[in-house]
Amino acid sequence: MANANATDGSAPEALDPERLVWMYTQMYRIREFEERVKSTFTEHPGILRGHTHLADGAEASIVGSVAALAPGDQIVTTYRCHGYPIALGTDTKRMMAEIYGKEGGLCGGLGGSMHLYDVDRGFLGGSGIVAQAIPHATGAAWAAQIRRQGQVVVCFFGDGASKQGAFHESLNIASLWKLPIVYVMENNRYQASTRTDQEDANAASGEPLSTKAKAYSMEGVTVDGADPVAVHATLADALARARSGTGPTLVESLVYRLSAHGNLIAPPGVPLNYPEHEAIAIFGNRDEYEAALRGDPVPRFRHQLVTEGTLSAADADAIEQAAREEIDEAQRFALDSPWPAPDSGLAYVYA
Amino acid sequence: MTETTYAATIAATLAAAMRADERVVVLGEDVALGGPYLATKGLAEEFGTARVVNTPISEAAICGVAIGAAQSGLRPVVEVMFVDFIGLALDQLVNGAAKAHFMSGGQLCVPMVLRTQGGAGQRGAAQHSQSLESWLTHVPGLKVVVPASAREVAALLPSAIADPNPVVVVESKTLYFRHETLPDEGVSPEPLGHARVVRRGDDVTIVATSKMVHEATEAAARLSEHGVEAEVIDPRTLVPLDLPTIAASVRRTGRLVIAHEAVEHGGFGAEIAAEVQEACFYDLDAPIVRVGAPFTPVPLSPALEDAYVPGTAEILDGVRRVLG
Amino acid sequence: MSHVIPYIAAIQEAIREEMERDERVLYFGQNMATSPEDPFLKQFGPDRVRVTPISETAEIGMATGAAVAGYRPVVELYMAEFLLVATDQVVNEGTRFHFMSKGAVSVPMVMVAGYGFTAGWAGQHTGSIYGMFMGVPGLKVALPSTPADAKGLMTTAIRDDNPVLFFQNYLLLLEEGEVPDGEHAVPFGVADVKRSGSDLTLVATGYAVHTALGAAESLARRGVSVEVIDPRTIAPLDVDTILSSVARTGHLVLVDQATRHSSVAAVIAAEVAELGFSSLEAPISMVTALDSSIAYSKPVEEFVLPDEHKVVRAVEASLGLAPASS
Amino acid sequence: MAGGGTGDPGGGAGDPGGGAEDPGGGALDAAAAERLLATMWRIRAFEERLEPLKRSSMVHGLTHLSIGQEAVAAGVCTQLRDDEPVYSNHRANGHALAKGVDMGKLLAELMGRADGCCRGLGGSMHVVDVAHGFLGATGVVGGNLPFAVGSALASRLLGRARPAVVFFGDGAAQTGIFAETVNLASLWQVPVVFVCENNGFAEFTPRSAHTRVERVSDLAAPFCVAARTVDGNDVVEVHGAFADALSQARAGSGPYLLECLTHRLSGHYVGDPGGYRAALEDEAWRARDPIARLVRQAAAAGWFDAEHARAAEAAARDEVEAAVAFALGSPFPDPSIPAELTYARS
Repeated sequence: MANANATDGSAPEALDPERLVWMYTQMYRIREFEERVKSTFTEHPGILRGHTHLADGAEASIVGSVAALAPGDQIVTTYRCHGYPIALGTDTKRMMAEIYGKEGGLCGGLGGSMHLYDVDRGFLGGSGIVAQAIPHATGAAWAAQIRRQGQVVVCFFGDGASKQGAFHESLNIASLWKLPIVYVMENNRYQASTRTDQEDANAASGEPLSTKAKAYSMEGVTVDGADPVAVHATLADALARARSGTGPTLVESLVYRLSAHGNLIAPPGVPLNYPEHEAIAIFGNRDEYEAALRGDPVPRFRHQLVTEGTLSAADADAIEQAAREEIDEAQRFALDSPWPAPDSGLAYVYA
Repeated sequence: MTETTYAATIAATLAAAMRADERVVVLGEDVALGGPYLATKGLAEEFGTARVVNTPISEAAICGVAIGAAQSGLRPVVEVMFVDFIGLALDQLVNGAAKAHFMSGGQLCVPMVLRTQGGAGQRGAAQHSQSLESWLTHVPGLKVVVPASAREVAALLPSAIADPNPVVVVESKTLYFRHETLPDEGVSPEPLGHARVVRRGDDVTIVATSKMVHEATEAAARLSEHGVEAEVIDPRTLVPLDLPTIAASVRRTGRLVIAHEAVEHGGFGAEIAAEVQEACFYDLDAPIVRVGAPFTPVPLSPALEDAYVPGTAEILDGVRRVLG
Repeated sequence: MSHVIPYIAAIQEAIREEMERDERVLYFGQNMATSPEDPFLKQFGPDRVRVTPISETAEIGMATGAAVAGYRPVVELYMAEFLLVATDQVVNEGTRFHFMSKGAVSVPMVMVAGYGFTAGWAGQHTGSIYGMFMGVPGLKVALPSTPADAKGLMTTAIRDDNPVLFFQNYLLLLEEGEVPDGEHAVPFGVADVKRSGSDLTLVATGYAVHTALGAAESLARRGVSVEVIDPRTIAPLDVDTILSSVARTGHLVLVDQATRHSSVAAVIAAEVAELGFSSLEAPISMVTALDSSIAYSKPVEEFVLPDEHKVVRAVEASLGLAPASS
Repeated sequence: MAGGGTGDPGGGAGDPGGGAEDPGGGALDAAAAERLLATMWRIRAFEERLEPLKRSSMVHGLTHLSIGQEAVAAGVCTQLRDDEPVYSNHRANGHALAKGVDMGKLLAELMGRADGCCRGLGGSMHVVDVAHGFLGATGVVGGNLPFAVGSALASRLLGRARPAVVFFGDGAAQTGIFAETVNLASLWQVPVVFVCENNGFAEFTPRSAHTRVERVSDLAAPFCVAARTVDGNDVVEVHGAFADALSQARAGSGPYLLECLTHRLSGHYVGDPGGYRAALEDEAWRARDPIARLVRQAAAAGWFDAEHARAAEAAARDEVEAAVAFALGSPFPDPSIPAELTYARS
């Protein structure tokens, strides 16, 4: 079944305690996974040499969105794609092995960090090229519209992608055809190492980026992407609108990625690492970054649940311990998995 | 002698061009910050962000803006971060830049340089590792330069900037940090369209491009230990292609191996082979052999990628095949 | 049994029959199905047949997405040069998914685009740019020259589980020919010998097949027997049929409407020069467009393009014949 | 050589020469009204003559007519100096004539003759006349939009205050390059006037099949760009609106989008059967013919009388016949020029 961990609901009703705890669990698993990918650069140099983009800081947005999905819904993402399949229930062992380029990976080492797929769980993959998966998601939504089984596609992308033609063309068509799709723009304030206000006319004018929806006669809304409950509510609304045939929504989810855009790019032989966040490394704005750390959505959500009495501190510790053990196991599996046979790709050039 | 790198030479060459000619501007994603390979490092500090312009991720529009600016008097140097992204801007490059001079009956010129980089070797997987220069060589009106070293960058990039036509410079991501020594007095600019004979030899000709020039040189050194003297030629520019230099060599050696990193099928080697078999048919003692990547997307896994990218071993194997 | 219809009707017939056979086949694109009287729209309804805005990136990307989601879209892209607006989607997205997912995802889709040099369409609407797409692993490229092949290749293209670029030639659209009745599928990667001969092999693609056949006919009148081979798909490319012909004739001339540098002709020449070297009695020669943009003005356009006369001259040179007085 | 200036590789490009007389702008007086009338008649007469020339194969290739849309070209281009560049789209004849391209050289180009403004290499979709600041048409919808931004950016960097104008159709507003370009123009605040000729059709498809956004000007605000929609068949209104936009652009303001609602009275290209447009009432639009309308406005305002209007038509038709004679007298170009002109030489 698709999205085994998702709610069945199309209605944006209040989240029950069990569901809130589930959300925290997924957020923590994602954080642990991303930190483990990051530490691989120093602890196992040479294993990761590709382009790796981490989603730490966006966990609340990812999990709040995924929690609002119904069975059968599908998602399409960018190359910063580790978090979604974790929340959808994809095996973290096979994910880590794929990121390590091993035979036991989701795609046998042919895809890597930017190209994960888990079609059975509704994760249709993404693209390594900025914005180019937005039309793919739009096409999948067309397929869902024809199929008439009430499926919705959620398309995740970053703020930078909204300056690509593919964004403009796709949102126009989705609105015109009233496709069952929700566009979630995770605005993390940086396009690689350019600040959004340096590359976006709306941001430069102090407007929210959801303003862009007006150009397509589409609903546009901005939400605090560090608050998983708020994201869930916004997505639930947007999904209901999409499911009812009213049309798509552009959701701007404000997040702050806590790692740099991606790992350092250097020639083979030079050990790679994750540089400091652009706010510090390029703009010298340590205050901004430290404020973001203080607002880290993962501990913030734990604190909220514990304070509200939804989750005991001991249970929270246990969740975290279980996540660490799971990711330990995933990493062991990935390290132990053999390299694929050099000619193993030849069979997959053509279907 | 001065110790430098390929990337640093790009930055230094751009800086010199910008000092010499205020019409030269640089634009692209993150160029004011130096770019991911530091090939534009220091330019914004020296020339300001009016001439070193960071852009949104809008490859098509950036390329189009450069065309308009070139038609109106600037000499833009655009950076497209990976050649894999060139597909986003190909209409602008082909239908906009390459044809303007022709279609306007000679009135318009588009003196722009598009810098990009290709090649595998950094585990970038199928969308960040390709060698797509062959597409560009099919477009009349574009020139295509593939510098194999810091020396070639210093010699050819100024000529690309000075050229009145759109020129695409495809750099190699695995060469950016390669150390090299250049003469203190600098390297003089050299015209586009002239191959360089990297090594002399009479037994077999190896034509290699970009990173493969170094692999071919290594292969030639090993062959020499076995008494086989290979001539290694770097065409340096694919358009215009210096066929006479290649043909003269093949007429002497009777044998040709062509090596590039792109897929063999549909790669630029086919163009060289087609030209040479026509020009040197009666001098060839063996079929021309092309050494390139297999016809698959670039795999991510280090084990697969290492097997995918051709190198010295594959060139040696190609030479064995032409020597019989 | 067969029936005589134009090339474009043969293509439409294949699409219609496949849509009848398989309800997963979708058909959409620019400047089609705008009237409620459109036959496709009437027969298959607006779910499966739609007009789109001028948004090539979105059109091809949506076809990719719909294919991943289980459909088999055919997207009408109008002109080959408009593929350049969306090249990333043509070569770098759907073509990679099967590989990158180790087979978990496949992308059965057909992109239809017109090409070819026609009277005065000038520099941006005439590009025979199919050669740019033959070096893309994961992508197949069909280039039919007759109505029968057009129908058969389109049928195969729709049934194929990979992205296929289907190039239709503007000047051939209204050319009539016999098309077999009933189901007709032409396999990919199988060249067709359009005319048998023993003295020299001509390999021509798409529109140039007719140029080659015309030249072969006029050479036959002089007693020169020329074999004409049409690869029909350039990816996959049937090199074996060409090699076995060259093994008999020892002479090869390639005819291609595209500009010469890095053309399909160059790839075939390189393959044969390597694999058929010992059969060759003369250099392979290429009759292609000159390396130039296509001019608007008629005499300049004609000067640039390959024609029968240029093919005949190349054949004469390869065989060492004296030029016919003309 | 035909068509004015040559490419100037040393100077970077064919840069429109400055120093041309200022055609003036702003409020409409009798002289300006007469110029608008003359321009519209020149376009109308030229394109009406193209139809038979095309059908008799004297003009070949794809030829897109703008009959019925003349007010936009006239209202915009007649206010620009030669050094203020215009980028056009595939429907370029009217823009070219209004911008000052010589009619004989334009027709010679459309006939593929050596005296054409592009020596017969470009044709209808690729007209260029650098000397008059007509920097080019394009055959790819939307492909010309970023050129104008680049041109205006170059002017700023070279210290010349000089706006650029680009024409596009409503179909181009749905292309990705439109969004990329407008964002850049807005972000960098370059003086570009985007002039949309909204004729309700993108190629052959009505606008309703392309977007739910009613007006192209509605697209401006989401990009933080100022915009206005005018009746594109009222040359007085187009002239006034563009005069405002131009004076702001000359003063160095950011981009502006001017949408002109209009209607082409011919098909997408010569030979297009036009059946898809049967449902539309051409008659209603004929009543709003921009030329007839200006004549009525002129009579009311006292700018000129009906006799002057008839004389303008006659003069235009005479000029067209002279252009036909010039073009027919021009030889076809030497077939060797492709090799010469594929690359520029320094």
